[in-house]
Amino acid sequence: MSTSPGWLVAAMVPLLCLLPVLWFVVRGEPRNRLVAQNLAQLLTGFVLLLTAQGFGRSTYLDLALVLAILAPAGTLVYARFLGGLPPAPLVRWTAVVGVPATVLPLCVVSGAGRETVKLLFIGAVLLAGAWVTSSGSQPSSEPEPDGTDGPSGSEPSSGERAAKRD
Amino acid sequence: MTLLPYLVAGWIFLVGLYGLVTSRNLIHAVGCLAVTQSSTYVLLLAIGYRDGGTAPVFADIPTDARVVDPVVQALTLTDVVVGATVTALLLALVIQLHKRHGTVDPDELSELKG
Amino acid sequence: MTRRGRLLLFLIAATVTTVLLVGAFVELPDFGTNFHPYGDRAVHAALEHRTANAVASVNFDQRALDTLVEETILFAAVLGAVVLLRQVTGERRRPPRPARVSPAIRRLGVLLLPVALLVGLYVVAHGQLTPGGGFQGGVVVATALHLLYVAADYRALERIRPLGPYEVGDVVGEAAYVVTGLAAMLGGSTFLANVLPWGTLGTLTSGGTVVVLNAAVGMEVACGVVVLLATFLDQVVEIDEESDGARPGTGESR
Amino acid sequence: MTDPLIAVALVLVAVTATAAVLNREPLRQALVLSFLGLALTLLFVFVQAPDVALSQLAVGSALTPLMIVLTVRKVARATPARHAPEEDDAHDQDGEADR
Amino acid sequence: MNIARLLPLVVVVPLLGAAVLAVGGRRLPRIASDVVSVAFAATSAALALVALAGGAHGAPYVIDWVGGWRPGPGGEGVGIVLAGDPMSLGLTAFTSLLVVAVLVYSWRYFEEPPRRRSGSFPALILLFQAGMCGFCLTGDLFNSFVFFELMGVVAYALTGFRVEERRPLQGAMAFGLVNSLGGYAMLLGIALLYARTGELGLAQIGRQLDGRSPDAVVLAAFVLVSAGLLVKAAAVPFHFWLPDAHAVAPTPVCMLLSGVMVELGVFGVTRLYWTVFAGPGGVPHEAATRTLVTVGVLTALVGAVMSWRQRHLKRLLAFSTVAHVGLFLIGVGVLSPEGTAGTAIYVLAHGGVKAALFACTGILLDRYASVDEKELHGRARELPLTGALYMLGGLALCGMPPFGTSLGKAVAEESAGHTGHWLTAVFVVVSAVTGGAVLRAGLRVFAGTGPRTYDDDAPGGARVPGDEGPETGTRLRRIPVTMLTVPAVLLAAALAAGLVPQWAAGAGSAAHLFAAHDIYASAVLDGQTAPAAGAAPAHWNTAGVLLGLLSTALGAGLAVLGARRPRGAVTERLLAPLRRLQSGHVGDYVAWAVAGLALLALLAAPGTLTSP
Repeated sequence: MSTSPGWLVAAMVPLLCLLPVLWFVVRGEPRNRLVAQNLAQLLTGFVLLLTAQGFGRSTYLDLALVLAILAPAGTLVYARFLGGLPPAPLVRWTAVVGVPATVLPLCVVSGAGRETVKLLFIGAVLLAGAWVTSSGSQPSSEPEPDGTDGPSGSEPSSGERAAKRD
Repeated sequence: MTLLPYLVAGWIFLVGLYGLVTSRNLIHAVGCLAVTQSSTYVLLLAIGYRDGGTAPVFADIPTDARVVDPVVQALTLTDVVVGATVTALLLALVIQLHKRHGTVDPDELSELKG
Repeated sequence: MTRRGRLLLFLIAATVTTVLLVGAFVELPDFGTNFHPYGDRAVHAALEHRTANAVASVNFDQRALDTLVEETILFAAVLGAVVLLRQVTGERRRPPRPARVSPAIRRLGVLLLPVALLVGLYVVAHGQLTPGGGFQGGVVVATALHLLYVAADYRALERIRPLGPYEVGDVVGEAAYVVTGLAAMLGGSTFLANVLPWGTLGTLTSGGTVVVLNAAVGMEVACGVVVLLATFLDQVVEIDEESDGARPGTGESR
Repeated sequence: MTDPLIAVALVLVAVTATAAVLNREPLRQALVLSFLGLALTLLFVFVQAPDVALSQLAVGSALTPLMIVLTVRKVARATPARHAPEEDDAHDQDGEADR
Repeated sequence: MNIARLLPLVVVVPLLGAAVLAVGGRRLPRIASDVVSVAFAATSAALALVALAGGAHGAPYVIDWVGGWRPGPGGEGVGIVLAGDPMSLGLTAFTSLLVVAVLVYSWRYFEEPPRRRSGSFPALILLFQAGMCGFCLTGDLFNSFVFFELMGVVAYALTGFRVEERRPLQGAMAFGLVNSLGGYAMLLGIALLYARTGELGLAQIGRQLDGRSPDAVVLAAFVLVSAGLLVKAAAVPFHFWLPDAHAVAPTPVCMLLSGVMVELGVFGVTRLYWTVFAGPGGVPHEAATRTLVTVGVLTALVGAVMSWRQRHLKRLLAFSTVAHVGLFLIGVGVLSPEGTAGTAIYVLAHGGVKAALFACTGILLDRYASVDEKELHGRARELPLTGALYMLGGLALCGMPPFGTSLGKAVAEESAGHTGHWLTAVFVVVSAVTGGAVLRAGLRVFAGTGPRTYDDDAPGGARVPGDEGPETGTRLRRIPVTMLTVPAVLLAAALAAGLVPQWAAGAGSAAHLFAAHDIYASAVLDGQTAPAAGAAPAHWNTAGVLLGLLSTALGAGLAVLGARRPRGAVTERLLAPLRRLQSGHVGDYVAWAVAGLALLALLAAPGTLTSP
């Protein structure tokens, strides 16, 4: 368990990226807030992966694992109640570039073994979650009573609209 | 760095209180309460930190490793649970409050006076 | 008080409080201090009881009473929330309508649900070894079930979530914790004593009662959080007030 | 290298907490709280408290904001006309219609 | 079996009961869940009494290290200790007995419980009992925080139990927000103490502090932890939540909140001071006395004045609780064993009397769907028995000998008089005014004294008639025997507290042990038997009896005057600002709580920071 500063320095990159993302969560346009939140979860995942290696503690990977699983669930639930999730190329590209860029070097360092399997798995879940949530689903306009529509119920047309866009 | 974590904890506590005092919406107030509570997490964990220490989890490190204080972590865990439950209960109250009063603005909820 | 008066009072009081806190912080041991007498003893005690995760040892062994009360708080809060959010006279239920979900999301949900459940159980089971434990794992399991809500709709969720068993599970988890503690007493030891064999450090069965208590907490938290979220979701999705107010007499006059 | 990480995380936490308090619209606040949960998670990892980080991740960034969102939904739905604090939501829908 | 082993059971038995009810309540008929709940509560009470009796012989401390984590020779351990001394055991037993009384009283309550959940109300009460008993018994600071939160969470839910009504929710909300804040302040203080001493046990922290001189950390910790506990105790200016919550909570819950939970806050502050801060490295006695007595006097006066102003009976009783908490704070704040002994008796008797008064008010509410003094004017003439109990309670609250309230007041005020003679006057005036307020309302309601209507548009009474639903589902036509027996028994207990010499003697020696910093530490950590205390038992004396009679006469006089005369416009105007502070606005309450934090800091700082 020796700390390797290199990985910690690398972790600084996504960590510092969180600051502008925070700005978007706080001040961004309403529909971008959820995207920013989604991005923040992805970046947090990177930091967790990198620091687990940096601190030399493979057990910390559990955190990244749990985050990878909870993140899409959280985002989608919010999307349902907050009124939809616009397509987010930024999230998608961050995931497509960032996940391999983070996971693969980590795999190389940790060599073949359980840890690598875990890393690859976390990477896959992160990527899949980000891919789906960034593809711009519109569960908001589904005709569910818990959507954003008033108590009078929603017009079915909005649901059809959503279906068409899929 | 010797003071920063403590000061941050103090800042969060006070800023949460500020939010509670000036809140115009009880849901927002409950959120501010959650913020206030996070000051206790930060303070507790800052107190338990040890320079160069690692987590007191001996699954993958030797048993004589330099570790941080596990006690504050256990306390904080308890605290996190307490916070979540209090939040849940207060939000349940807010929902019913809104049903009966039609508002969640404390300025308009002033039946219990004098 | 007027809004300004309130703010003024707060600002004056907060200034004094700031002085109080900063004064104390300056005299505290520095951040990163080596002075942790209790912590050192706790680590020692954890290793003595062959519990690799010292935090779990503090939570479920050395200070097991704290955790018992903590779980009781959760239990009470769930009970309280269910009571507070009960369906009262004048409210009706309406069936949730089906939702349309994009196929990608549906696939993701279907894929993630079993994975998430497994991860949750893994976090509970390894509580005495790695970071995590009954509470964290329980929340993950509970959240995992709600993936079904995301992937399908509320009716699908309700089908796998008949609330009765979860309510019972919540109670059983709480009772199991208490009974484990009492069993130690019946065995001639003190309440919540770690009387089971401690095993070998680093194995899944090490830690004695830590494993049992961990599982009890995991069960209680998972069930409790499911019930808690269900009461909130019920309010949002199903329960409807007939009119804006409540029953006549207490009714809304605004 | 741990200290700079902790320092950055502390600043992040302090700023997020302030933002969470100053965001007076509950829906928006719920998202900021969720972000605060993530920031606290990172801070806890950096001060070597993975157990706490894990529960903060589950509770702070998922459970608590979710309950707040549900409450806001319930409250907003029950008062259609009078209190419509969800102007942001309206924006959301508008935004969607635009697309 | 060793008696100490029983100690955790006092807390655990109600927990089990709650679990049984939470599951069984879905199937069991109403009567069965009532019987089950009473059985569990009574078992816990019996266990507490056994421990108390066992502790009385020889070793007064009953110590149990939970999980068997007994500390090493230097007192260095990792476990949590449950430490029952006569004071905490006595309070535990009292709490449990009051819970039994409340459960019996509420047999007829909530005819329409939540569907399939007839067990949830008694289950919550049992959880409340577990929280309170644990809070009394624990010897660990963080553990006491957890029990504090348990009490809180259950109490918020119980306060808002009647969700069909408008006001309970609001009271519960203010209660929840302010109390949670208090809890977090307490936790910050605990963290500071942990940073300073590296310990969490009360005895260990106290011992560690002994070895050093006080500094800003100790001061801040004292202020923060005390603030948390004083929020629970509803001391001014942390008190605003109490009337809002107590006026609206279901009556059986009020009996517990006013009768014992609030007093536990005072107990907590006192226990904390003596075990942790009373040593040379803590807060000096003068500073502590200055803090507690100042806050106590403020609390007593505000509570008395406000209670006189109320016409909503439950709110009146709630403010009277505030006033009495002030007196208790003065009693323990003078930091003498005698003051503590007097306060102990006072707390017990007051708990009985206040619960009995709430019980009588509950009968009115369930019969007339109102507890408004003006609305009920003369209507309760048909309830002579309830009226008699109510008036007796009012007289006891004034401090009429030979009630325990009178004995406790006499002993406490004598001790307080050594610190300042004017404190004695505070005791007399405050108990006369709050008792007088209760009596005045009683005269109007049960005897129809005074004009039927009078000009009054106090906001406290600005209410739509009949908007207060009875808590029994339908209005009661006949008063159930249990609802009358319970207040009668409670009043009898309050009487016994003044008459049974053994109780007074017990309180004397209990207080002697309670107010002893070193004895506690060595009993808990070194297992040393405490030296037989040569404490003077609390006893009646002429001055005390005379002062008791004086305050009773004053109270009765005020009551008759107040009942006959409409109130004067001048006093109204004088009191208006005070009333306006009780605004029902949570933002105000939080601001005042922070102000209270500042006040405590300013009061405790001189002496703590400058002492050598």
